[in-house]
Amino acid sequence: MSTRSVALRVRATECVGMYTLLRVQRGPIDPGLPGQFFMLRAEGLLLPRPMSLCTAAAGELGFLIDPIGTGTETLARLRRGDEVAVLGPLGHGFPLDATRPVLVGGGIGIAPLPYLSETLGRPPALLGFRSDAHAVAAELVPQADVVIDPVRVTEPLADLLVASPEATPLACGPEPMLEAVARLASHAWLAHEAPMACGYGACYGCVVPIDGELKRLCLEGPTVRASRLYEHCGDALSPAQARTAPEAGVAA
Amino acid sequence: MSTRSVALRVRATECVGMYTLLRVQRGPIDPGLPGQFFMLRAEGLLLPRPMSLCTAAAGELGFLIDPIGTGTETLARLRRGDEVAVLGPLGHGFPLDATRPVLVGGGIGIAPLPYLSETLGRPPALLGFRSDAHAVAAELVPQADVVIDPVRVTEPLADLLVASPEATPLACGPEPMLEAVARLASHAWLAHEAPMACGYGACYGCVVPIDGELKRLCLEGPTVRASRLYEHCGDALSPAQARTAPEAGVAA
Amino acid sequence: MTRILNASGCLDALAVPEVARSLDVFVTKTVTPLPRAGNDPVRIAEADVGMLNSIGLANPGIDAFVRDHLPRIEALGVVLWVSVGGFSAEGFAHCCAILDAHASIEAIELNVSCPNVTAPADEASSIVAAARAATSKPLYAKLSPALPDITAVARAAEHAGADGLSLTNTLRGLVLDRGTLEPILATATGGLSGPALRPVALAAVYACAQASDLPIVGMGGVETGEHALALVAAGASDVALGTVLFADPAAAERVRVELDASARRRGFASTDDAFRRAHGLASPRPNAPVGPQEEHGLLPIMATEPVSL
Amino acid sequence: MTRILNASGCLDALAVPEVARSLDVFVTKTVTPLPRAGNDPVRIAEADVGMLNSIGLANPGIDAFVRDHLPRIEALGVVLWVSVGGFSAEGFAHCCAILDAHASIEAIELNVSCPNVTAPADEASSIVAAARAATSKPLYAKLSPALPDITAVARAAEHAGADGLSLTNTLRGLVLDRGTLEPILATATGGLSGPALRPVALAAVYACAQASDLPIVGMGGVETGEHALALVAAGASDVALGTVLFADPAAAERVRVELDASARRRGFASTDDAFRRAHGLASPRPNAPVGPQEEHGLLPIMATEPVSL
Ligand SMILES: Cc1cc2nc3c(=O)[nH]c(=O)nc-3n(C[C@H](O)[C@H](O)[C@H](O)COP(=O)(O)OP(=O)(O)OC[C@H]3O[C@@H](n4cnc5c(N)ncnc54)[C@H](O)[C@@H]3O)c2cc1C
Ligand SMILES: Cc1cc2nc3c(=O)[nH]c(=O)nc-3n(C[C@H](O)[C@H](O)[C@H](O)COP(=O)(O)OP(=O)(O)OC[C@H]3O[C@@H](n4cnc5c(N)ncnc54)[C@H](O)[C@@H]3O)c2cc1C
Ligand SMILES: Cc1cc2nc3c(=O)[nH]c(=O)nc-3n(C[C@H](O)[C@H](O)[C@H](O)COP(=O)(O)O)c2cc1C
Ligand SMILES: Cc1cc2nc3c(=O)[nH]c(=O)nc-3n(C[C@H](O)[C@H](O)[C@H](O)COP(=O)(O)O)c2cc1C
Ligand code: FES
Ligand code: FES
Repeated sequence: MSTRSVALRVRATECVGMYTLLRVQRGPIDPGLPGQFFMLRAEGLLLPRPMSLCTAAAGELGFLIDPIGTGTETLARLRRGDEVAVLGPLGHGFPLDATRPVLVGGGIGIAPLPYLSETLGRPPALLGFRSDAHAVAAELVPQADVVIDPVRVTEPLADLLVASPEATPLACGPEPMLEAVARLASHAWLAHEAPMACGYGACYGCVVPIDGELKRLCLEGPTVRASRLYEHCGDALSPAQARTAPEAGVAA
Repeated sequence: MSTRSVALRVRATECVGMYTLLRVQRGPIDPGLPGQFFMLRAEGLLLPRPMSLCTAAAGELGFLIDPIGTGTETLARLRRGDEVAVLGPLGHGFPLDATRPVLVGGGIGIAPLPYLSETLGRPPALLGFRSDAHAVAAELVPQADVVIDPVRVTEPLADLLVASPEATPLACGPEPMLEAVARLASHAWLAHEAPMACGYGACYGCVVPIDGELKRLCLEGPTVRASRLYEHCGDALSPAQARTAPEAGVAA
Repeated sequence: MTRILNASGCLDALAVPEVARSLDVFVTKTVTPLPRAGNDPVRIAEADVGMLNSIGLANPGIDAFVRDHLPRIEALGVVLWVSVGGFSAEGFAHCCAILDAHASIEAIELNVSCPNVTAPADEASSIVAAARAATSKPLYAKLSPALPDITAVARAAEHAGADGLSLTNTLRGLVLDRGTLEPILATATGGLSGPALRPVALAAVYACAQASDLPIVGMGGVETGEHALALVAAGASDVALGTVLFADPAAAERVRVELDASARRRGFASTDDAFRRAHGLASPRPNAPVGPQEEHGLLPIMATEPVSL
Repeated sequence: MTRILNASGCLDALAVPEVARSLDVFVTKTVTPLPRAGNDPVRIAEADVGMLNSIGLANPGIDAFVRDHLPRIEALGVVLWVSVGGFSAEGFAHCCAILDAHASIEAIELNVSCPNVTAPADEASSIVAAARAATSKPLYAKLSPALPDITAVARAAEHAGADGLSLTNTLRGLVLDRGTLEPILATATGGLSGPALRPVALAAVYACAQASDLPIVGMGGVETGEHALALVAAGASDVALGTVLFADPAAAERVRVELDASARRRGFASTDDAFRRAHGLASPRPNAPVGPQEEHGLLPIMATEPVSL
């Protein structure tokens, strides 16, 4: 793990639907594995913010940002030439040897999927968005089937799992979506989220229940096997039940 | 007194020797009388800083700034188009009906003198500076005789007062200089300084001993008759004594 | 309706009547039994996230205040609160007894928390009790945030007869001269106000609103309507402006407009909604989507259009 | 020589050994007699001039600490202080007695000031006395800045046998969600650290340095060498880094270099000069003109040259 943050220049910021793709010069930084994350900090922020690596074009790091608060807005407002402090790669990425991987993304949860898709050779992907405007970001993920609210991404996933139960969902999205994915497949891998102050195990701020105990997500995750996060997952519901259950995932 | 600060655009900042002349669009602001001051605030400052009006060209307010700390550095770094919040004019200016006025300035204390000189029809002026580089600012004051450290501005002033004892020094400069001027002429008017948080009587931060009591300089001054500031002034020393007394003013 | 006050010691109504009139309530600088010259200068300094002051309760004393100042303040036609200080419960009571006779005074704020004079925080309840016995006017106890448990003091003040709380006074802070490393204030340390105080005052208001039923005047680093709304959500009935007035004497008007806009943008019918929301008391009505926040430019606290008065 | 420590709770040496090794002393997160899961999430939030945390002393408890963690920390070869917490004087003493047997521990910090658990501030002196009886290791009492008179507590700790002071812990603060106005932390209020704490910690260090002869570890909002030098001038022998480590894990090295440069720029032969200057104790030697300050760019706490480890 790198423990030195590096000041890098912004190359460009691009609108991708409702999100912003922040493209930063790569400098000496290793892009790491898909699902790993970086802590990003810009002028005006005391704390850095965790961001998944979205794209890894040569010489570049790309981050897809949903501007939902002060930190993400500040990062999304950066312009070419601005500096951003980058620390990483941090945490654990998705498994790259999963059987028949299927990428599942909800809203800004698609952030790690473009890099993951490239790395895995463009496996099938299911993406859910809350509006057409948000769904523009699906262009970043090859081979993606897209659903829009009120359709939920777990509906096509349930169908897919009926057809090939051995497929492994690699999912990132809002908590209710992750929980619904877990109900469908206890062997799924979920990229979880939590507010993080440091990203490298120093602050104990990012704990979530893992294996039934509060553990630091930045060290244990952010990708975690579904069965470690949710007690009643997998076979608790048949795919068919899951599709119609009221608590099934929303495409946020 | 105006109690509404106005956001004005910077027109230009110019180097004048070691000082910076900040030229701001005048907007709806009244330039007031020479010796009055304005509170200036720029991005990054919590509190505004008091500044004398230096020049009053048409449509413009000019402030001469000595960058000695965070506030003055921030103001001196402003660039064309930046915004600065301006409150004023505040306080009391120099008397404009003084008998045979002679302007006396030490260092950044020359700030109010260009506007004062214009208003009074270019009376004689005596300016002291700590170096040739600082003395460049003398170009802003017409009819100025300049001395450089270790010569003190009170030396030519003492000579002048011997020649015309009825002349009224209108002085601005560092405290030791003001005290030395007061010793030479109790009828002098002195523009005094103190840290100010508000400039309009709200904070009680700017008190100095006036008439033997701590009074708010922003309301009583900043120009005050020498005899109100210093107990033993005027005739306490003859001009000749003053010239050689060790505590005579320094040209800071 | 949330009222906007000035924080005690941050405005002289006689110097700027129009600013005093722009407030819903004018609060005087703290008045003590005897006149006080205050501390020697330097008395103020900007810290990087706030300001320090060591004014030291400079004031003319209660007798001169009532004789010389009060009639002139009365002539301004503002709603008036008088802040009272003292160095013993009797000192406070003495001032309250004198002020009790003046119908022009709506309420008395008891400054039991000035960090620039010996702080009688432990004695808050005996001070409130003594003041209570001396006047029938509403009494607001102004507390320090530098207490291990501010709610205990708030409750003690309530039991002793306070009608409200003013939260908070300043924290003790220090700023050194950047060049020489000497303390800038003549007293070395002084009271820290402004932005650094904001999250601390907010916590104090929140905790005291849960611990006591007294109305609260919230203050500490308020610069915008959003800051004021946060205090209201935390539990303040009214909001006072201190440090911000030094940079922006017209702040009261501006904050009032921004406060209304901030509440409206969230779909709150009244500021009570904000309080209920923050305290999880009841599910507030479905709130309109919160649009982009007030955008503050370079100079958040300035009028955007040049205006002069 | 001013040493650079981490602030307790702001670094896990086992997660990042190289960061722990960049410090002169590694201080553990507070260890309590029994294991604690800590508070529910959300536990951290950025405030506009600081950060809030409500970790709630999550730790494995003294027995698991000594059994599982200590041997692994010892293997890192760092100078080690252990921070101890408890909910009674006996709790503190119990931990100290256990730690006393471990030669690898240079000193014990007594956290008598965590704002996220019931704060036993009044009992500081009985805690120190009980700990004193339980160990011969140097004891640093870590105090809260939220005290009406921190010097009284510092003196009490000194008389009870403390060998040093750690100043300061966090203030209590609150941040509301900008959109919903609900508290962000699950516990509502939490400990405020970072820039807002800086002038408060500086005042605490200054006051305690005048009131007591104990060495002081200064902390609170230190981001740069200038901030560290200010603490040293105010009276700190050593300086600890907390919040800044979250943004800049390499801060220790950087601050050490900047601190030396800051002292040298002022012509100080040693950091003692800075202390004497701030306290007006002796006229320091003629100091070189102070040139322009460290210029911090957009991102003050980043390495200027891209470097990776
Ligand atoms: C490992 C990891 C990887 C991430 N990758 C990305 C990414 O690639 N792109 C991206 O846009 N975001 C990503 N996030 C989420 C992002 O870090 C947060 O949205 C950001 O930290 C919020 O900071 P803020 O200051 O903008 O919002 P805040 O002001 O902190 O919060 C604004 C509002 O959003 C809520 N909120 C805070 N964090 C989250 C969250 N994680 N999810 C939902 N609501 C939240 C808050 O409670 C609050 O109501 C990632 C998070 C983690 C832990
Ligand atoms: C009525 C009035 C008019 C003024 N007009 C001008 C002007 O036209 N041009 C101009 O450059 N300045 C002027 N000043 C002084 C100017 O306001 C101060 O230099 C400024 O406020 C200092 O702020 P700072 O943040 O830069 O320095 P700080 O960081 O506050 O101080 C830096 C150092 O300078 C010292 N210091 C602070 N104030 C003064 C002071 N007034 N004189 C000397 N040392 C000080 C401090 O103690 C400290 O050591 C005026 C002051 C007053 C009261
Ligand atoms: C210059 C100054 C003087 C003050 N004088 C008093 C006072 O006399 N009495 C009092 O109760 N509080 C006094 N205060 C504290 C304020 O009333 C207020 O509690 C504090 O400044 C926090 O609010 P703010 O952050 O908005 O300034 C003073 C504050 C300042 C800055
Ligand atoms: C996330 C976090 C956890 C903390 N945990 C502890 C702790 O366990 N024990 C303790 O004594 N102080 C703890 N503190 C307080 C710090 O040690 C330090 O006193 C405080 O943060 C001020 O320093 P700073 O402003 O540099 O962060 C913690 C602070 C933070 C931010
Ligand atoms: S983010 Fe700090 S410990 Fe995980
Ligand atoms: S500067 Fe505030 S009272 Fe004079």
